[in-house]
Amino acid sequence: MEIIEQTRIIEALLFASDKPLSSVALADCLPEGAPIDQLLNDLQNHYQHRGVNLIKVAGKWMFQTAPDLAFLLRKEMDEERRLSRAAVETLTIIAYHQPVTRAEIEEIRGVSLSRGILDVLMEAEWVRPVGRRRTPGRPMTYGTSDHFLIHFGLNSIKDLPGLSELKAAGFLDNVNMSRLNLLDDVIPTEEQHELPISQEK
Amino acid sequence: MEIIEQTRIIEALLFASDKPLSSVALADCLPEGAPIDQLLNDLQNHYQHRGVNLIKVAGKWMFQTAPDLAFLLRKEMDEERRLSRAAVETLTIIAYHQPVTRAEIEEIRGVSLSRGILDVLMEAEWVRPVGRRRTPGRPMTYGTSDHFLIHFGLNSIKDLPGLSELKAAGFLDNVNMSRLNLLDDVIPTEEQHELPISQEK
Amino acid sequence: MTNNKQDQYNSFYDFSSVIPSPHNDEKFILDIQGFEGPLDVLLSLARTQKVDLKQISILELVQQFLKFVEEIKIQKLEKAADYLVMAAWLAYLKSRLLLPDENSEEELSAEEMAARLTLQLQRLSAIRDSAATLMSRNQLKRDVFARGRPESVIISRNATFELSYYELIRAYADHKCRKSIADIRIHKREIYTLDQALERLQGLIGMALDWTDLFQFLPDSIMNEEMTRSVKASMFTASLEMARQGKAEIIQKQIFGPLYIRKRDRSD
Repeated sequence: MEIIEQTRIIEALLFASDKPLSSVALADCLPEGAPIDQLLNDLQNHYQHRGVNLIKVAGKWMFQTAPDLAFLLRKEMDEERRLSRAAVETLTIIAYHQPVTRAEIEEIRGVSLSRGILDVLMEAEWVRPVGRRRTPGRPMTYGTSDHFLIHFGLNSIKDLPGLSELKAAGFLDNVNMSRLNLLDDVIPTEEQHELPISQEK
Repeated sequence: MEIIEQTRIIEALLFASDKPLSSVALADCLPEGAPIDQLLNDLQNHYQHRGVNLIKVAGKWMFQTAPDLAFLLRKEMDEERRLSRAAVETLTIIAYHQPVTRAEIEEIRGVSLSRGILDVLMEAEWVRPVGRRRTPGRPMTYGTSDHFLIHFGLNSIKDLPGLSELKAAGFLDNVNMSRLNLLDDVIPTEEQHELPISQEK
Repeated sequence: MTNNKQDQYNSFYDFSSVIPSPHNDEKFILDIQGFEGPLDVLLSLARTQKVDLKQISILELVQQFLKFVEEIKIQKLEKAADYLVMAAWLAYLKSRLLLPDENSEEELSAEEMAARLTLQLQRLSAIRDSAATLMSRNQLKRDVFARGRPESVIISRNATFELSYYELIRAYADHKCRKSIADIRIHKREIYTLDQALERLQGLIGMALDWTDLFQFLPDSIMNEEMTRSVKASMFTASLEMARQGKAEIIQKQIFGPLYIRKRDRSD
């Protein structure tokens, strides 16, 4: 095997590895007698002035972003936040039942909506207030935003699957369908936007 | 900022990420007016024969180990990740025929789509609903996602192998046009989709 | 119906031919478990003709399929149904192919039907080939690999929250599942509300001249036992409420005795 080929192998192994690799471990993937240290040094030189450097830590080798470009990397890893289960459920209820009031969300979920859930969903720009219900107290109603449609690649809210489609796709396998009222299975429509959903009460 | 410096930044960003990045997103990290496409092409050329290649998938850029080294790096898929033949076929039909309805998938395969197949493909995030057909019953249609393109190293659906041959042979024509109606007395129309449950029971 | 067809018809529904018998044991029995439906069987039979799918003999294919259906060991009737329906259709196609064309306007000609079957088999075959090609591509995390130690980059501006479409839909489905389990129905109880009682009592008390037994004021049309209790409770509460507001006086002369009520004017 040529030197070039051996270098390529080391390069690929180091790139794909989720931890630093020792030269011994690398040598295991090469033909016996390969000049592993020489190869690693050459590779290190090759990457010396590039955006990524080959470095040796605790006797093992790894690729790392060049120190002077570290500003490109995010300091905190927790930027990509995950939503709580309650938040995801609330989001789906808003998506399917919009426009919906806080009280209605609580009634559908059967638990009270803890503070902050709507805030998080609005912070994510997936949920927005869409108006006020013409009922006593004029409660605020919520709906999904364009951002929501874009994030989930939907053309319109109508594209969300209905109950029977969820069933057909295997999502509701453990459910006795007779208990789900399929007559209630209104595929979400945009028309619902204009209607006060007082009939749900 | 010099070209070399700009190249280093792109290199660092792409190298650090395990997901493809769009040229627009990369350009955001460079001074305005940076020749981003030129830089990406140069970088792609630089890595062309190395152990790691810069490739374009789903319209975005990403570093990946060179395909010819697969023999060294190959890992067996976990048992749970391995798709059944039915799932592979369904995935293929969705990829080549998209947007395609459930009824059309069944028509092509000649068997009803057993439960859980779409579920599995959607869980892998390879398949997703893409909208509704404007026919009676407004059935859901399915298509592939960016994840699918990334997983199979495709820049776009147009790059699917053999797509033009299948098209030339007429195999990708409207499924209903060649409907054989072999197994049903009533011509299955998409209306059936409205209540897939009733027909499955 | 030709004799031949009659024979086939019989063999479809004569289950003695599919239940294993000593004769059958020596035969190689095909297992339909390995196949995904009749079309799958037809395709694999067509391939045994070892010619281009465009040149397969439909007639021969039909023959093979009918033979296959006769030979298979059918364990589950519902699984067999598809095969039997297909067999019936193919037998029909075969008879049409053999008989002179009747020139029926409504139906497709036999040749047209055969051509369509061929096309459908070719299409399935093409999809199978494509599936194989697709799966043999270098797949991420199997053949080619992304950076193993990704470092988080600043980009990704608009995706601060990670939530996939699948997770979204899954959440709604889970919600529905839980709802369907926790779906307890409690019959709505008919009640006589306090408001109703107050209204009634205020109206009637003005008409009574002297102390009157509260229960004289109960509505006449009480439907049932449960409602009676509700009415009594509400009327009693209403009387207390009126007394509290100074609109009525109540007196009870003995324990468990009748409650007497009369109107009280503020001017008193």
